[in-house]
Amino acid sequence: MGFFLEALFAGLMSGVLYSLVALGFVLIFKTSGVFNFAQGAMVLFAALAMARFAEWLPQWLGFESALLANIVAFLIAGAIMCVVAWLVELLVLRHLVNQSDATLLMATLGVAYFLDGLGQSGFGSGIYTIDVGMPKDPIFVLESVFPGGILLNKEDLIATVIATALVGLLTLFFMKTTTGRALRAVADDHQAAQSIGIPLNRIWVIVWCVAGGVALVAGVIWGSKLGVQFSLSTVALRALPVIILGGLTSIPGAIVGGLIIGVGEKLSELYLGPLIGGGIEIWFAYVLALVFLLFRPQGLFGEKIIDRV
Amino acid sequence: MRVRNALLAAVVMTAGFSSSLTTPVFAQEQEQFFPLLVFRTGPYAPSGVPWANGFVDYYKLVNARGGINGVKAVWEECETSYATDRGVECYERLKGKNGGATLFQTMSTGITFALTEKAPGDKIPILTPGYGRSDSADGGVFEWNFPLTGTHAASADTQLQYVASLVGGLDKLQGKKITLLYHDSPYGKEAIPILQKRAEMHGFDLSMIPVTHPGVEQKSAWLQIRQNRPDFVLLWGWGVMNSTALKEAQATGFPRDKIVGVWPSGSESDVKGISGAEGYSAVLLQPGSGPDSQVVKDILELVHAKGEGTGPKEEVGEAVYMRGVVNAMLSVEGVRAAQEKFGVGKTVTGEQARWGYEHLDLTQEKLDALGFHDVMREVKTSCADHMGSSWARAYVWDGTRWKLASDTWFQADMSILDPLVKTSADAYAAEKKLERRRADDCQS
Amino acid sequence: MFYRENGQLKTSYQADQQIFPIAQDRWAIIGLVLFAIVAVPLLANEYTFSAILIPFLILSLAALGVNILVGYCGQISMGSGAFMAVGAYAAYNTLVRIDGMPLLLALLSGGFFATVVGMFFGIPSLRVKGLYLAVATLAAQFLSDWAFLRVPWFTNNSTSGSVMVSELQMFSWRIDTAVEKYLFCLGFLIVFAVLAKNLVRSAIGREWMAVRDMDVAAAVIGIRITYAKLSAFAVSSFIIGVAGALWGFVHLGAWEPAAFGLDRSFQLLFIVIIGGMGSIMGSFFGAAFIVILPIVLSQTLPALGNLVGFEVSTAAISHAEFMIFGALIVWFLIVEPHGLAKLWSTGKQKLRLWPFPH
Amino acid sequence: MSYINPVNCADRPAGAFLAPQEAGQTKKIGDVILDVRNISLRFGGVKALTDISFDVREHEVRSIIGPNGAGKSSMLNCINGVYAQQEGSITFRGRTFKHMNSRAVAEMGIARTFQNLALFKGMSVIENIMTGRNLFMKSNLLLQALRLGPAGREEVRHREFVEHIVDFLEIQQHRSTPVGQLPYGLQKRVDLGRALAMEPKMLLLDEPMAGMNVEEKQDMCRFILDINDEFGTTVVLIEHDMGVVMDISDRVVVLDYGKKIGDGTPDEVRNNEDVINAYLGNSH
Repeated sequence: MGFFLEALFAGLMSGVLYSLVALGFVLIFKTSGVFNFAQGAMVLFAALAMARFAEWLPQWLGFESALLANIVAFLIAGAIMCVVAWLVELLVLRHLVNQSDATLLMATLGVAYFLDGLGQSGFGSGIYTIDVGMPKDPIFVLESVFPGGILLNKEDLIATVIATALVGLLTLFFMKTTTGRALRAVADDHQAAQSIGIPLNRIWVIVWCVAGGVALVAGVIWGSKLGVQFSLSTVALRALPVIILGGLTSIPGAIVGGLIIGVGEKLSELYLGPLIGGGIEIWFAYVLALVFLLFRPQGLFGEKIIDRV
Repeated sequence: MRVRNALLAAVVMTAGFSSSLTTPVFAQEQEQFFPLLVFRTGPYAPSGVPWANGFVDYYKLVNARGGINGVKAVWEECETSYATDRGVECYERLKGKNGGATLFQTMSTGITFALTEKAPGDKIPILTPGYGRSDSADGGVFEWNFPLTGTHAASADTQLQYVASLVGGLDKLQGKKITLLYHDSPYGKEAIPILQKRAEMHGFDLSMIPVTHPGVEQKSAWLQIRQNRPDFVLLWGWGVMNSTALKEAQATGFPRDKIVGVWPSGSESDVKGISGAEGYSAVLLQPGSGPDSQVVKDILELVHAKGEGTGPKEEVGEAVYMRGVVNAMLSVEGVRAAQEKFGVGKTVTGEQARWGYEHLDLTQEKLDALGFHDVMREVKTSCADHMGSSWARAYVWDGTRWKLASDTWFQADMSILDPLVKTSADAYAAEKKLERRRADDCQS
Repeated sequence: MFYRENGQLKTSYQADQQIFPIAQDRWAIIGLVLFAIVAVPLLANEYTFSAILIPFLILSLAALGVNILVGYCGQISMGSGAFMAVGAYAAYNTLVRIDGMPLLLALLSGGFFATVVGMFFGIPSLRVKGLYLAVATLAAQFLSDWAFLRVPWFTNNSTSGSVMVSELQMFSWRIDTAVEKYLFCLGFLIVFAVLAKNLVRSAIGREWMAVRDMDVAAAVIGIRITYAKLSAFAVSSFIIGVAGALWGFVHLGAWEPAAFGLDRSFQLLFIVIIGGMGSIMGSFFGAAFIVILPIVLSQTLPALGNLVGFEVSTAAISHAEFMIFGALIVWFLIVEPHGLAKLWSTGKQKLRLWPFPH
Repeated sequence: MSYINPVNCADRPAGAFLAPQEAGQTKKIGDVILDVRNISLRFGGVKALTDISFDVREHEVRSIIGPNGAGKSSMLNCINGVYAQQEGSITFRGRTFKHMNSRAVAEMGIARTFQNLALFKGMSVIENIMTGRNLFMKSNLLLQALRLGPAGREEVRHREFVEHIVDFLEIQQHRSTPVGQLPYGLQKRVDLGRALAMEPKMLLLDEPMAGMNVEEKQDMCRFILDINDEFGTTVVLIEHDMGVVMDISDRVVVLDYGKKIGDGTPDEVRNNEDVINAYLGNSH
């Protein structure tokens, strides 16, 4: 039982991070109809920028404070992600308006490759650390109830809090601000939004910028846990089943889907894995999403698609 | 489809172009070509970059010291990204260049498997010092493979011996729980047979947890470990998998001094800057980390001081860097041995080099003279034994550097290794319909 | 001027329905095939065979399969690598487990098993479309990565998980040298290219394209969507499976699941995008491009670097390759969604009118 | 009601590729061939069709009219099996169905053109029309791949048939043009051609003249009447151009907001109060 709870918590905590990456997907898909395969590459790119600037800034400017370095690096990385967003809109999206979903998907695959190459050539291909002072050691709770207690990870807990706060902030931003309303309008109907004077191109830049910010936060959390390295971009592959499960257009779907996938893959690996050889979590998440898809093709909270002829 | 005409023409032109590009500038000099299959990008780049730099720096050192009896070492890198098909392409690209490849060092177990099928036909030896396929230690079957200084099987055996030394002897392993956490690839799996054999012999409980490429997702693995509470975790990671393992170990509160790695898990890039890595130990088939060795001093003085260093100065002497240096040294010494038979001061062919690798006799004096004192111990190969030796030492990471855990040199127990190697090699020979080499073949 | 179809009047529908209705095209293609069979073996060196031509042929074959599914039937697949893997491992198992199994049959059985698996993973396509399907096919990819690593039976219990094929022999022909391997692959490619071309210009090909272009309308005119989609998955997987078997048997010789990973799936998709979706010839263009570009880059970038006195490292080349591929994908999608094949046919159209462009 | 652009449908040369289905030259209205009973269709909470019933007799031209969003296309979609109605049944030539299956509908001889062009954009004119023949093509995959014997002959035979349609629709010079490059009016013809290739007993035409100029409308009108007259093909027509509808229809159904508000001959419908209100009320 204690082990089950541990697995459950571990699943929930990685689920929150999946949700965060999935959120980036959903934001972009909702407003621009683009299934952004480059989200993972953006996570890597943002994390690389953050890690390297936090390392370089003190050297260049000759100050000591790690805190200052981290803050400035975070801001720089955020700014870089917005530049990336602007370039993606200017060079890619603008020219692919009204193209099929598949074309857009493949275009973002191209963007992903480009960012992977650019990130590595600009920032290096080693393992870099992001040290934002996250505690690394575990805590044990309920030691009186279970032998050895339940392992919880402080870092994961903090990450969960940050991720939850970010999700809350984004929801507020969407619901309460003018920009957020414009974004929602665009999501509902491109043409109608455009006809009442919402500039589509600017909206896209903003939303890609926000998604870049989400990628940055995800990258920092992940990078702090595991180190910043090329493989970080594959994290996006783990978030794909999440949006399939949650529905491409639903923010609650991304959150709930993330938790389901996180818990599902941990439990499957720990309980089913040993029986059939282990290492099953990545495909299990996909198969879970796939089976789900067969019964509900639009996902948990997605909108039903009606063909019109 | 007529475009294929033009295309073929383009291909032919490209090929011609490429060969004209690489025509040696020093045509009058004797040259020995060492192709390098490197991986400086991708998830394994953290291990691959210093490894490759060690290679290149040593070849530069050889030339600075006057070449191989006057023969200049030339080399060319080809990026494999640690992918097998890329490796095969690189092999094909480099094998005929610069007068022909002396040998290939694959730097990857997967590529080794693929090239083992190709190299004999091209008469090019394959060096896999410390890695490669474990059964290729049997020179009777694997005429062209040279897993000098040890294989993964030897790694596993020495690693286990070290663990045994921690608990007070092999007989004390009885009833202990040991978990193998391995990279799910040919490399990681090479450890399994020998550990299973040992588990049977000594009565410890061996459980195995595979980690999927590239190895960034290990939460479940470490929860399993926490649940099983093994006495030791044997870490067979690669690239980013290693640092992730140590971080997850800390996150699940598993004591790092109970984690023992092998050489691919024992480089500085795996542990540097990771708060939880302190106390982690690794058994490294020679070499280990050697910042104080003579060869490192020479490289710094003759290569880096002249501004010709390949990578950053700081990495010179790191464990994986040293591996590159030693690998390069072995490739050069084989050529030197071959020169003694086929003509000193002359370029040797791949076939001649093979003879050199099979008759390698690097005594401690020779090694010391080359600057490898306290970096590695003697290697002596023969027709039957393509490994030469399997010396290994254990190191502990103290937070800033790899420190020798003890002065003990471990060596794989050949009475255990040999039958496994032979069985596997025979199976290979049967599948390939190969004849085991006869004694007279060995004389040549 | 010489590329002119004037005077070539078709007197029967048969004549009009030929693969290459224009005589010059027909002769050119016959010439090219002859050139590939006769002249290339005399001209090319071993490196060209092993590192360029053989991978080119096999990847063309695989891309042909992917193109049928993605380009003709409009079902995005990101799991092509998995079907290659199934082909390779199935062929391997048939070969080693059944005594006296002829090579040709083993390779085809690779295709057969890939077909079975492909159709299985095609089932979601009946329920989900577009993006959802793309993600669903990833499931095939990850499942195959796992299965061939973790189920020892598939690798004949090889301890390392790596399998190898010792010798290739078809009837009494021992396929040993690079030239022979090249001819062997070329044979496969020619046969499959002709068959695929026949399919796409037949009823089934029109059904695939109909499903791709407008599936509701296709259903209304009586096309069975299920049959069309599943047959596209089947045919495509068969070809991809055979290509996978060839990749393992002929090109690599020994392989592990990583040889057919996600990167391979993406690579095949890129070949199809760059070469031209919905074009048999595009598969060849794309494969040639993707095989040659990295080689050209690794040759020319250092030379270019030297010109400006800048040392280009191996890593930089590899990163540049990533960036160039990424940029090219986007460029093609924006500027020429039908890829190199379209550029080629535009060029041909111009040639038709040359030298009188108006 | 608007009577702009009166279209003259009188002049009609014949095409002779379709075998007249029955008696031929003189048009006589037959028995009920299609009977739609109490159809209701909902999307979530939106009612697209409510309790619609009407019938179509053999050889007649039956029009469905109504303002935008009245549910006309949804009605055809139910007949074609694109949508599955929640309630009601459809009877075609004596067989009654709760839901239609697209393939079965096509096999029974119901063909369809689409309101918003639903041509296969990546294919040429000939190929588009050939897809309509797929229903009759029997050779299996392997034969098609080898293109040997029966498969090759089959291909030629159907190609011949398609050429007749091409002649009939007067689009000979566009044969191998990708349909996406054709002007709108010609695309509509190809759409019709594709439906004709199915040798339908009943043709469902969803706004075949929308967006056309007068000449194009005249041509299209002529084609429809030819088909109906010469071969006795039953036609169900959705059209906004009242001139055309009143001119060529035998009977007309009027839908508004998913409900049937009128049914009868053109004259009856023209004088129906509800119909007038619906049209004027919607300021059409």
